Amino acid sequence: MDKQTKEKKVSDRYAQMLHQYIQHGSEDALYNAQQLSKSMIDKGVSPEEIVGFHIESIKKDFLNIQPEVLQSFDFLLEIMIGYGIQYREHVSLREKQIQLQSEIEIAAKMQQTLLPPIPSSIPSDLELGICSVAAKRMSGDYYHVFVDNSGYLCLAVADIIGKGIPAALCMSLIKYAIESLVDHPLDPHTLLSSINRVVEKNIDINMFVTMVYGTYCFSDHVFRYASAGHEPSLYYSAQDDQFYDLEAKGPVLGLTHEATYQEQSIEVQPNDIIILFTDGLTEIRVEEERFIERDEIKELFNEYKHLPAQEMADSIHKQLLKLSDFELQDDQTIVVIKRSA
Amino acid sequence: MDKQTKEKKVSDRYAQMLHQYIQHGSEDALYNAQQLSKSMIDKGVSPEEIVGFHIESIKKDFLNIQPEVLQSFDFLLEIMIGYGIQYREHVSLREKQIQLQSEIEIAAKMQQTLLPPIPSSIPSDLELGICSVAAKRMSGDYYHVFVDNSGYLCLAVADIIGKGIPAALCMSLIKYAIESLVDHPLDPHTLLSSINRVVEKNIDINMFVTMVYGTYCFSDHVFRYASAGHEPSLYYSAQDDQFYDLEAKGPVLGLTHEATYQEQSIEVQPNDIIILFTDGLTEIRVEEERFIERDEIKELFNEYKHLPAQEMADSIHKQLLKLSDFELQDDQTIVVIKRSA
Amino acid sequence: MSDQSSCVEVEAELDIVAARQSGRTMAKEMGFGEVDQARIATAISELARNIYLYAKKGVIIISIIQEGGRIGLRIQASDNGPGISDLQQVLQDGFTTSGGLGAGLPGVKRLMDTFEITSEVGNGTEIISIKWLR
Amino acid sequence: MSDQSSCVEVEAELDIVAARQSGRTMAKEMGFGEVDQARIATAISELARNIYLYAKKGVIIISIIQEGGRIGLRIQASDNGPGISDLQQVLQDGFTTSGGLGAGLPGVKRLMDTFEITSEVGNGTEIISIKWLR
Ligand SMILES: [Mn+2]
Ligand SMILES: [Mn+2]
Ligand SMILES: [Mn+2]
Ligand SMILES: [Mn+2]
Repeated sequence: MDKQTKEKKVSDRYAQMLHQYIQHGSEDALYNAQQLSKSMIDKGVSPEEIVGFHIESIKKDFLNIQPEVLQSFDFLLEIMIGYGIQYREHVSLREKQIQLQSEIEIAAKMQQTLLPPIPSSIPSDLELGICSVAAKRMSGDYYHVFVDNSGYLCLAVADIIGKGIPAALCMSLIKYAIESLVDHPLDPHTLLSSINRVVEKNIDINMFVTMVYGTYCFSDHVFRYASAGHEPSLYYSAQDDQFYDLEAKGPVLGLTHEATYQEQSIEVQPNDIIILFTDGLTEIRVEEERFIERDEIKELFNEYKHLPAQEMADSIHKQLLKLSDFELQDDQTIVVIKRSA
Repeated sequence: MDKQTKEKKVSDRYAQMLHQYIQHGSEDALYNAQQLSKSMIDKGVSPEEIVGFHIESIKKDFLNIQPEVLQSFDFLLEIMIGYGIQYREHVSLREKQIQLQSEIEIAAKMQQTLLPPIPSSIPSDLELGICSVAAKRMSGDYYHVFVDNSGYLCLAVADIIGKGIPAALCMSLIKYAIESLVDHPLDPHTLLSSINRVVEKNIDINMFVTMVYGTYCFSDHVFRYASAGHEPSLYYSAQDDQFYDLEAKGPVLGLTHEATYQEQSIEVQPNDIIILFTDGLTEIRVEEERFIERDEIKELFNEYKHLPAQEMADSIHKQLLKLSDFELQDDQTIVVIKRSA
Repeated sequence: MSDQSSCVEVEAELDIVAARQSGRTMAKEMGFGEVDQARIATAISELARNIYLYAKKGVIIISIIQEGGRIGLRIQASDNGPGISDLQQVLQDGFTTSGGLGAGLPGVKRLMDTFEITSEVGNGTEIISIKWLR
Repeated sequence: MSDQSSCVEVEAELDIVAARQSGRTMAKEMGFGEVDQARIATAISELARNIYLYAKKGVIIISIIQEGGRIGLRIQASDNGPGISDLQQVLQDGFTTSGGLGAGLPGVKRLMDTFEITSEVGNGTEIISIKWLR
């Protein structure tokens, strides 16, 4: 069927249904009109064509119509031409949008493959759990874990300030920067200084990255860490039955060419827990308006601390997701390290 | 002014202009209607509201209108409700699109900073020219040039098969892969094997990369190169006054875990030229339907070979852009190396 | 005003028309303009059609509410049907105009002033949507 | 048909109206339907308005063409104005409905069947656009 015949068919249907409505004036004719409207939109009929159909139908149905009333339709038609342009723009914009979204879908999958697996060579007295979920399709959170040659578990958690596609590009930089640096393992504070130089050199001035980097020694159970403006990690001491903030001073990555980072350490005892995370965990609105507080996060951690590390990370995320009405405002990453009894 | 008053004002304007049109029936009233249409679209008035304005105006202007004609408008209105939904969807989709485009804009700028500058330590008997232009905002072409410690000019030109955001993410991987490998300079074929492993490990199975990698020795003027399924480079011999394809066998990157690459070399004489490029140069439609042929590309290179390297690269690109009606189908990258007399 | 609320059981396509009709009448009596009347009828239609197509059976309650000096028409659509598993997806802007569970809901959101949905898989769906009289 | 082509010099807003009118008349005589008449008038209007606003002076030539058994209405808009430096941007889908050089051109593209533009900065612009009679 060619375009002209198709159009004729649609306009005939319009005329017929309008005629029925005028004869009976009943609601079910308007219900049919609604269904017709949907099918015309599906077919890509634009609004000025609808007005055209209306004029044709009226001319046929009312041979004695006042000429001025008929004339008034030309005005309506003229106004509707602009809406027709908008409508056709919408159809093409929607196609573009679908194309872009499929690109973003692919890119998001690629991002997932950038995240490392949990290393298999962790001693049995240590447990590692990781949960990282993007708020939208593309994530600006990154984590890196690996066991180096000297028997250290190395962990990085980073958050790119900024979202979407630029953040994703930036995240891949962070990944390769870390990977190229960790060939020869470094102290946490030295590593952050090096990464800072890479970020400063390669990343747009308007984009910043916070990162916490830590090493856990399998033999003496000392956890050493440094932070580049990152959300303080938490340390649970089983002996004190209490959570402590792991603070370490240092500027966010990319701010200045040369930056120095404070390095701290703690001795981890049996049943102690270390939790690294991003500020997505605190970007939760509770009770309509208020943001969740760090103390409440601690309480939440406390509630789940008896679980295995991976379950603990997952449960905390799930609970926070529920609290935020299933709509994350920011990417969430939680890394849990548990030393067993 | 509240929403209601605003709407009243718009509907009054509609009524007034319609009234004028009915009285004089002249074209300039319709011209005014077109301007009104634009301003209403700017204001976000949706098409079913227009029909509403029309009904109101008609009721006022024609007190003796046939009731059936008046009734027919309810049908038109009902049909138009669906278009109103579409219209409002368009307004919000446009906002989303603007947001996404600004993200892409930022990401494209970040991409530009990933490209290295032309090295300053090239001997005076050698000239280097580079031109790399994306077809859309994000590029899937990449080049890398640097001078290593042993006095070699190292060049890579890569093309990601695939476009848009995923290609851009992939390009940043290629960059960091090359950068981490070139710390200890490698033979072209060894470098491609290493890069292949990185790509195979990190990149989605549906994404492939072609690359040509070459080293130019400043002392003996030997150019060694290997290719991973990349468009063959061209070598212009001044003595023969002829262009030769630089072929080298090897699979595209990311296809298999272990891949071996053939390595070739040529001795570059004074006035000789080497040109590395991507297939974007041949993705040009000429004379409506036909793709440009490689021989035609050679002719084009021949035409501009007397120019300094950078001008030669730029001129070739400009000429191809013109041939493709100023709409590139693919990213274009041209790297020109000229040995002077 | 004759009625303060009306309740239509939706089981057949005819009931959709009845729900539309009753919503339109109420909207008219309340003083809504013709465009808003048509919007309200369309919104009710979409909600009732969703019940008819996917839950088979349900109820549409249309009532007048007053709140903070404003008066509004309130539509409540309830069913014990299959429920919607991915609310986020269903409420996402219509890339489709027809077909599929909850296809018309983004449109209803755009036609009315407020829109709230609760749905549990296997336990049905309840939607409450209001249009304020300005 | 009275005329095979008509030429309107555009210098004032009144000339825009004259160009519209002459296009509409010709379209009607050729047998275009009312909707297409309005589309053609709007397209001519946009082209003439662009001349009036940015080139100050120019000409619109409307003619009937025949090609491969088809008949069409051809609009040619020419001026010696400032020209358009970034054609790609101007022809991009109108995130704006008004304002700026060439703002209406994407709309003209959508209203007509073919659209060709040549423009040189400092040397003016020529646009040729055709609507085929189906
Ligand atoms: Mn972030
Ligand atoms: Mn964050
Ligand atoms: Mn490519
Ligand atoms: Mn290519």
